[in-house]
Amino acid sequence: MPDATGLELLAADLREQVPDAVLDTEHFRGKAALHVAPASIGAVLEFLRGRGFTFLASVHGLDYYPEEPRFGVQYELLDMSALDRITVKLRVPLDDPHVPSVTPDWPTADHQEREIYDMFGVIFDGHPDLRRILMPDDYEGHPQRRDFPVGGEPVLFTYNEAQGTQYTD
Amino acid sequence: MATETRHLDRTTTLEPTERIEQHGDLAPEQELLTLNMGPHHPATHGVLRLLTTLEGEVVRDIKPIIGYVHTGIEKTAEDKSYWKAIPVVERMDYLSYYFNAMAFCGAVETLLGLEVPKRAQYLRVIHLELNRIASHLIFVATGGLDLGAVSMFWYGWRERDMILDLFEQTSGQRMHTRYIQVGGVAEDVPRGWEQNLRKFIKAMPERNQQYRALLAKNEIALSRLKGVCPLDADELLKYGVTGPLLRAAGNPWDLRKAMPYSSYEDFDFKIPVGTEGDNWDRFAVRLAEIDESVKIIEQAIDGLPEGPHIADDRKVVLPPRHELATSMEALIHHFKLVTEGYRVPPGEVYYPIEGPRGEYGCFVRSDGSSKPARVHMRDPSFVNLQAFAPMVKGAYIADVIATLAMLDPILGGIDR
Amino acid sequence: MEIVRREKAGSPESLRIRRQRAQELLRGPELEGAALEKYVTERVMTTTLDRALNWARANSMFPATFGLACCAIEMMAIVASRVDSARIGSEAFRATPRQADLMIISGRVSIKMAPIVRRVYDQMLEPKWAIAMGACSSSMGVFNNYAIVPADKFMPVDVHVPGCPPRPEALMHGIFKLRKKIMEDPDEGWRRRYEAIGTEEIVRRDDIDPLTDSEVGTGDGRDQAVNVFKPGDTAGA
Amino acid sequence: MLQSYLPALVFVFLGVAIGAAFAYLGRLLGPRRAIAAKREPYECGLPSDVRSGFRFGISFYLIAMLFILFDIEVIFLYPVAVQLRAFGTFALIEIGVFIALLAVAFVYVWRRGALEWR
Repeated sequence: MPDATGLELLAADLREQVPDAVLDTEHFRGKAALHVAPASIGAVLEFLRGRGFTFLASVHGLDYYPEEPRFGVQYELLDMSALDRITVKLRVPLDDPHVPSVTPDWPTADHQEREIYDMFGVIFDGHPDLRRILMPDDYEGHPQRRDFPVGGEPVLFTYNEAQGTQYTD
Repeated sequence: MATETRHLDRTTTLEPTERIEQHGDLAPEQELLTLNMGPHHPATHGVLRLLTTLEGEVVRDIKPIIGYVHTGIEKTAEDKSYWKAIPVVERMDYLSYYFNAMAFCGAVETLLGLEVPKRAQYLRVIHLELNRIASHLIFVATGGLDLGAVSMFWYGWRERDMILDLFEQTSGQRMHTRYIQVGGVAEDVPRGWEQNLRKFIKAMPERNQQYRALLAKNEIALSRLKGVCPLDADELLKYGVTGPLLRAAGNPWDLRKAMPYSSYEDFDFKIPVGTEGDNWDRFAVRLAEIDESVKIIEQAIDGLPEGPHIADDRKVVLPPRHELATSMEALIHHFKLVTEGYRVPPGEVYYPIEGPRGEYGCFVRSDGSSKPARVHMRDPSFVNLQAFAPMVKGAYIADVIATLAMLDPILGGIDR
Repeated sequence: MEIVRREKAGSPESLRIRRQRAQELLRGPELEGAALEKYVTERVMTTTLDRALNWARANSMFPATFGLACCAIEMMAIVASRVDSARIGSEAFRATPRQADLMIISGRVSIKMAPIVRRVYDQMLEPKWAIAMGACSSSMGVFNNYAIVPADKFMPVDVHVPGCPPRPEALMHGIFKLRKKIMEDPDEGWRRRYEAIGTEEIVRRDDIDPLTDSEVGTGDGRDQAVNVFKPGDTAGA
Repeated sequence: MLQSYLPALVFVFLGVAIGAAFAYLGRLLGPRRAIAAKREPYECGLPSDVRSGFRFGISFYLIAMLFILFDIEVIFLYPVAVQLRAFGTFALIEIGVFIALLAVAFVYVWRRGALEWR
């Protein structure tokens, strides 16, 4: 993993390569992470590809519900020759959940970005085919948001058997 | 036959007249048929729907449509405390349940900064490799079935039952055993287990030889697999493919060697690598991996160190039963762990391990409470499926079935 | 709150008792009129043709491969050598519903898959049966959330096989139970086997709400089999 | 003369009778439940939008016709081959011409590439 100093050097190069992209660096449990402004994600990934991180392992989204800006998208990058991993994180608010899509130059992000759109509602501009991937196409709501109820039926014991099986919400 | 493929945005069959202006020369003699190799299909290894556009027998365009077994596992895991989330996470990729549990527990242990004792790491490695062999056996069985070698099905399940007996002996259940806990393994191995395991280690390589004898010289299997739907290594890397598919194309990337975890560095084993990256290499690489896994298990069982089978940090690990009768403090820990579960310091960790289909990376974010704030499993089948379309464009329908069998997607992992 | 034990309306007698009674009639005096009519309905219902048909259907059920998730792996295991479903004639797993008459729903049915399961069930041959294999298809099992639909909600299920995933032997036990049911000699539940029908403890129908003792009507007219202890009396299960 | 054909006739009759019996019994005894979904085509569980007017590619028909053509040729050879001694050398020459003619057709078809699957 790029250790703390290596991360700082990398972030410094990145700052003068792509101005006002890097918001913060983080070194947690031996793993390096870069917090990046959403608009410049394409440029940052290209820069890191130049530095050897040629493999995009995973793109996953998450919901920091009580905190603002609410949605997070993270890109796990892997350098197969130097055996190095780095994470690029970005945060997007609820009212303007737009993130430029990296699918054109990283084809592996295609389905993963569609899944983030399906589950969280983050819109990836420039994605060739942004449709729902897991939920049925006519499903309203984004299930993995933290304020979306888990759903399911209440377990019927004898005392609430008469209540029937209405859904929780 | 290398007519370039026209990307059809409309998925319904086009009226003959419409098609004429849209495709010009193709018009008179061949009409494109859009067909669902849908969710309920014997050869899609689960409920994968392939929307294929066919020109006669040749596949012009294929669109995998998934989500038919989406279970909302990641949402359910957020609703359960950490030690309760393991059974839910284990049911994602239902052929490699030990790997799901290992990835999740590895991530939580990294968050906790918990050190797993050596014996537990060895036991984990043995069970992971047994599970890899069981998963590859099902690949060989259903792959052979798809190619028409129906007897492979029975051989594959005969060996798999031997492995599942071993799982049952250590953890009491055949599948989804919840044997890997945060901090180590649930129980130490019972007495007769080692003899059974050695019997299995002796039997497996020569059974593997039988598979090679059955299929490697089989004219039909060879003609269906050799040189069919190849994809070279850097094209696969663009699509994020890892695991046997990538190794079959010549790139020896294996996390067990590259970034060893859970004491894999103590064992010496080789990484089988293919050359062309066609269906035959994908098949042969997995058969060779079974032999390598048997070697790892043998070294692990020989060098099994003494010591605790689980960490002894009472804040995270349940105290042993006999201690409850004597010490009050153990009772308090037990009660607290069972009711509320342990709290994990806030943070985000991505913990990748090498599974039978590629890199299983479990991303866990904790907000300090006793329930994970976010659990995401980077499932290899989900990412490898994206490389399926470029593989089969321009191939016959029969090759689509063979390639899908060699891709070995597990829909539980894809749809999560 | 006094407990009323009373006969549950119209509890069906067990099949064996009806057959026993039919044989008793024969031993009586010459049969004619109503007695003959009663005897004919008793015996004719289980004539040799019906029994032969049911025997043939029960012993040659072709399951439709409906492998959804983890239970599918254990369902495939019943075809393998250890637990061999060929012993009872149902090892030929047909891929199309046109040739299958038993649907084993093995796995979790998601909301996107439910209409497809229902459609394949509709397109199956008559007479058809359905086994909901595993906890997920019987009752949403481990994943009680937004994405899963229990099989009962959208199709008639004959046998529920518990387990997650059930062992292959458990699924075979489910298939044996279904065969007995097809041969119209179903295993009765414990209440019927020990003729204990009607001993459910029923507080008067639905005019008293057990929780608050206030007048409330559940409206659906179902008998409320109510736990004798009010919540709070004991520590609960 | 009819005597020698009797076994063949009985064989055909039995085949037809048993086939018809099973089909009829199946229709007679089996329960029928006409549901709308049962009549629709089965396409892996999804409503199928393949229109009935779909035209298959030309190569299918081509291969079918060529097969029929050369299959009938073989059928003509059987009786001649069985009784060649009785017919004498004349039949041999005649069959030779017959085969040569069809061989020319075969070479033409082969040259035109109708046999390759396009």
